[in-house]
Amino acid sequence: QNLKVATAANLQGIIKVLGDDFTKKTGIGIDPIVGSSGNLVAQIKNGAPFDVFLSADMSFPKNLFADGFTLQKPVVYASGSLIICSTQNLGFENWERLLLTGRVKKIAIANPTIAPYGKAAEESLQKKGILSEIKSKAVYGESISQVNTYITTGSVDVGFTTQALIKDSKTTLYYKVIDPKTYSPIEQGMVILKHAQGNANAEKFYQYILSAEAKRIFKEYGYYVQ
Amino acid sequence: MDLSPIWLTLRLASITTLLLLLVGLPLAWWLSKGRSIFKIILEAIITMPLVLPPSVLGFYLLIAFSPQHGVGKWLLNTFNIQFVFSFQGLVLASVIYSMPFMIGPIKSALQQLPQSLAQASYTLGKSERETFLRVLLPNIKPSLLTAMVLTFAHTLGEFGVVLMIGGNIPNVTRVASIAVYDSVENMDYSAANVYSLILFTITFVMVIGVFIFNKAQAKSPLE
Amino acid sequence: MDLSPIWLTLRLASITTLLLLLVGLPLAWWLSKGRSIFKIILEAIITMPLVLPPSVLGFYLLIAFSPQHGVGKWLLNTFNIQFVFSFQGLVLASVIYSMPFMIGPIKSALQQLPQSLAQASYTLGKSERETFLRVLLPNIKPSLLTAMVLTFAHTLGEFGVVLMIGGNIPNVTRVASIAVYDSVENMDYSAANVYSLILFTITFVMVIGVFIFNKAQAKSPLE
Amino acid sequence: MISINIEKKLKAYSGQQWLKIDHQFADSSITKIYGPSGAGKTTFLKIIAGLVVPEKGGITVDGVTWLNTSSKISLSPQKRLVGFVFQNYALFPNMTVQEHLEYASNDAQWIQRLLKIGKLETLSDHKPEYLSGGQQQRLAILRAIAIRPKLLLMDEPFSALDPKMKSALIAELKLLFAELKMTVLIVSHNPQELEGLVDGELLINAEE
Amino acid sequence: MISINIEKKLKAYSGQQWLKIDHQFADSSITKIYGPSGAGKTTFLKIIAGLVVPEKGGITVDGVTWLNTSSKISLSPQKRLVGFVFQNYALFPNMTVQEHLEYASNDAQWIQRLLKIGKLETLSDHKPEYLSGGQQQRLAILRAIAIRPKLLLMDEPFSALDPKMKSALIAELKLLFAELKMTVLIVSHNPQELEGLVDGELLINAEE
Ligand SMILES: Nc1ncnc2c1ncn2[C@@H]1O[C@H](COP(=O)(O)OP(=O)(O)OP(=O)(O)O)[C@@H](O)[C@H]1O
Ligand SMILES: Nc1ncnc2c1ncn2[C@@H]1O[C@H](COP(=O)(O)OP(=O)(O)OP(=O)(O)O)[C@@H](O)[C@H]1O
Ligand code: MOO
Ligand SMILES: [Mg+2]
Ligand SMILES: [Mg+2]
Repeated sequence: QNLKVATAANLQGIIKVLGDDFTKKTGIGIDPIVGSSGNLVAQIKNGAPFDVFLSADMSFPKNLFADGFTLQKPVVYASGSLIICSTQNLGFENWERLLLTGRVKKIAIANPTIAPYGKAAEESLQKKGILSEIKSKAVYGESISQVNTYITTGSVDVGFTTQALIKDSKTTLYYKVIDPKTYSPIEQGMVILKHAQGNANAEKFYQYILSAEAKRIFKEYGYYVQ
Repeated sequence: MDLSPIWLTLRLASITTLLLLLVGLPLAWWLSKGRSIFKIILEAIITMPLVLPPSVLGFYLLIAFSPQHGVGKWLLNTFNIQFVFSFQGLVLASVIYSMPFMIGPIKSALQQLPQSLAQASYTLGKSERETFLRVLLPNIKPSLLTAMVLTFAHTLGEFGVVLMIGGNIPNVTRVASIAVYDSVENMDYSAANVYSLILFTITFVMVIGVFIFNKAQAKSPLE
Repeated sequence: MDLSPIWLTLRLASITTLLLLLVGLPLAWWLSKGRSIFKIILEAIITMPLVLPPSVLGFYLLIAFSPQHGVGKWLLNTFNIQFVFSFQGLVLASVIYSMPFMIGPIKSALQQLPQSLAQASYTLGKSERETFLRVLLPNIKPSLLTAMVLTFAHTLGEFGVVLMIGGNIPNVTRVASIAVYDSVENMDYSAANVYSLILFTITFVMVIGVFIFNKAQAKSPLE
Repeated sequence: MISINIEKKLKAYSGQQWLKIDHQFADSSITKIYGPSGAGKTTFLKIIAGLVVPEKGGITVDGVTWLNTSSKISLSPQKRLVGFVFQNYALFPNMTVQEHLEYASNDAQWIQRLLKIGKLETLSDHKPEYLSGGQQQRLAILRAIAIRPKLLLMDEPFSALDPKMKSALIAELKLLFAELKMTVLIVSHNPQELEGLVDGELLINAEE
Repeated sequence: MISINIEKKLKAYSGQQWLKIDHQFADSSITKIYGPSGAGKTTFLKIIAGLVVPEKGGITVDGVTWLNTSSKISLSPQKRLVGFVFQNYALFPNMTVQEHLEYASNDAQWIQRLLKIGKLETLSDHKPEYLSGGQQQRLAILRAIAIRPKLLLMDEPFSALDPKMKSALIAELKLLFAELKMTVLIVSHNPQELEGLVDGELLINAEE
């Protein structure tokens, strides 16, 4: 029986690499169930048979822990890295000025009320003092994956997303990493769920995600790890 | 490429259409006869799932059938049936969700038939049921086929509800629409295209088949 | 609570239903007359949007109308129209998406009318158009109403397509189904409930209204 | 014997009319029913068949109560099982001539005989749409007789037939009625066409 | 003058039949058309009205070619604008008596006069469903005449009328036909009913 891993959408690409590496090392298969963190939480609370949950933030795992759906407290396994990104070479050296010019008509941001990357992007824009000015150009994606879709299809001129996109994308993208000091860290948390009670494999996977090998892969995809 | 989502989807759509034929035909017929205020309200309720965003409907179903409490718990303990994250759950959701597509066209077509058809059949000693099956239904065949095609296709394309109560479990609830969605999210556009193309082709063939069958039966003018 | 998504949704559904009446009626009528292989294929194509998962349809629309290339670029440069992230884009998508709901029931009801009705009208010197509007359509009123209710309600509940090409912009593309989804994601289940309830009530009232109107017009038996 | 005593309000003309009938039909009798257009002849037949319920009255057939409005008895059309030839035929668009008769009867020989009486043998796999007016009318007659009813109600059954066809058919029917001991009520506008067939008459004239 | 020369295959009986007509109708003449059931009378009228197209032949009306199969001319029913009384009435279920006539004509006085001729004044806001057989048939006749056609085709137009109603109506129609100088073709099975009205006859008999 494969492990069922509820996976936040921003990990869509990397989870396959992690999974393959884990299976190679342990012989244990995993089935990633990819969805937005909020959706996955709703399902977990209503009986979804998932073993491990990799969230896009800490508040969802904390909420699950508080309600008794987990076997232990959540831990941070990686922190997201925010980038500004486009299919056009617009020159991002001075991106805050660029966003105000007429060359940028639409800006994709993940919905800040539900997606941590969106919250980070708005925080950063706020710090730069241009949030209210660019509001009329903003287009909101339900999850970071949707923002990625908007960027890669060229539906928007620029978008704020995770650095993992650069590694996943097959098209050429131009981007700049946003200074992590301008937003609070996007800490992503993990928990083992009640469903995995007595399942040693879940524990093994949990340990693997915190291992040095996994950290190397996370880093490769642009995540920050301690 | 993994074709199991396609099979799963086809199985779901066929079972749903079949169940809805069994449930929907008598119901549409009953609704078409006379109109008490009770029938009107029932009909409005049947139409409801259509107007709820699928994800919301899915959300309510998720809560209603959650094995943690209420109905869901009772069903699990008593019959060992679980409707969330299971294939039978998808069938139930699809039946609820697609019901108006089966009922609507059939009901209005029945209302448009002249009353003398049924009357003539009654004087021949035929029961209401036999009259319905052998006289009324055959005379609204185009609407019946429309209803079936709409139901089947709508179930094929169902997405929001499944996303909510399905849990995207391979071979159990990972239907084609979810597989496509995943591929798009994953920026694996070629897989998305292949899935879409298969769905497209199946429906295309089905729809064309129905129309040609229908044509063979259609009335031809005198000439 | 922010009620603008509700208004936006009602506006979208009304405009879509109206446009589909204008486009769908002539089309359904044309399809109901005779059946060339060309018509059959066209009909199959109209049915297609139904079977594609809405998010996938949305994705294809996104690519087709992306202002960076092709059709989308041309539209933007020539007419300054942008279909992604705009209200008119939602209208276009809804029209495509709900087309089969308008066409299907009307077309099959027309096919079930006896040919002599149209013939009698022609001998009175009435054009095909006038015959359609004043003789054929009024005699399939229940199916027409069914088609309109299905279309309106389906647009109200539309979600996946809007999710893709809407961009969730308040007052422009943030319709009710998206607002509900956000609330659920946010675990703000009470807001989700309120939105759902409002949608529910509106459709319930609408559907009941239509049925009562219909009842007033329904045939009564001799007694 | 069939006893009928009914009152039915007709919504018809601007004012209101009453259809009032009090009549007995002897067993195996053949009665012609006539009267002005709109007087209620069709309505009368439908009341007997159980397709329309009158405001007041009763129907008794061979001692069995089919209808009694004061004790709220009303047998269903299926139980009354009268043969009914509808004025507008009410044929089933989905069935061929043969299928119409098979729907009404399982007896293949009987069906063959009926087809011959109606001169429809060569048209047996045509649907109503492809039949001429007279052919449709004959099918309507055959279908009603196919169930071998004890009571046969015919609403203008010969109006679309040419004289030769009509007299041949009536001659055949006369034999059949006698053979099956049917009681028959025929609505007709034509003063001559039923000569020699009927043994009684009933005039229907609505009252203000 | 109306010249007709047509050949139409009838799929009818197991074998194949041909409807062959070669006939002239004088202006303002009234012709009775008769023949066995299924011979093609209805088909013939539909060919003249442009509702059915024959395999071969032509129709010329007052020098205008309505149909010529060899040069592929066929005027639409709308252009031919003949009055047509359908054998099965073909009334519009959605329209009241009054609305039927308003659909065909804008002349309110004319409509009033027609309603009186058909004795339907008191039923003017009834839909066909609530009309008796004879009332429906009269409406079908009035609707066809309402467009004041130069050519009127009537398919069994009096079959559902009682004798009194029928002779009164025919007397009125006779005056009307003369007044409007209509050419009229009437299909009828009843040998007597048209006596004194028609001035010519045409027998239709299909050929093998
Ligand atoms: N469904 C109905 N509802 C109400 N009134 C009706 C209905 N059908 C007929 N009527 C009216 O009732 C009266 C009697 O109708 P009925 O059909 O019984 O007449 P009838 O004697 O058969 O006439 P006809 O010889 O013309 O067929 C008519 O005046 C008609 O307008
Ligand atoms: N739509 C049709 N398609 C093919 N054949 C038809 C169609 N309608 C009628 N027929 C056949 O054509 C023949 C002529 O029909 P038509 O209706 O013209 O006869 P008719 O002379 O009017 O007969 P009646 O006096 O019984 O009305 C009939 O034998 C009939 O079976
Ligand atoms: O669950 Mo996400 O990674 O916020 O879209
Ligand atoms: Mg009658
Ligand atoms: Mg005829």
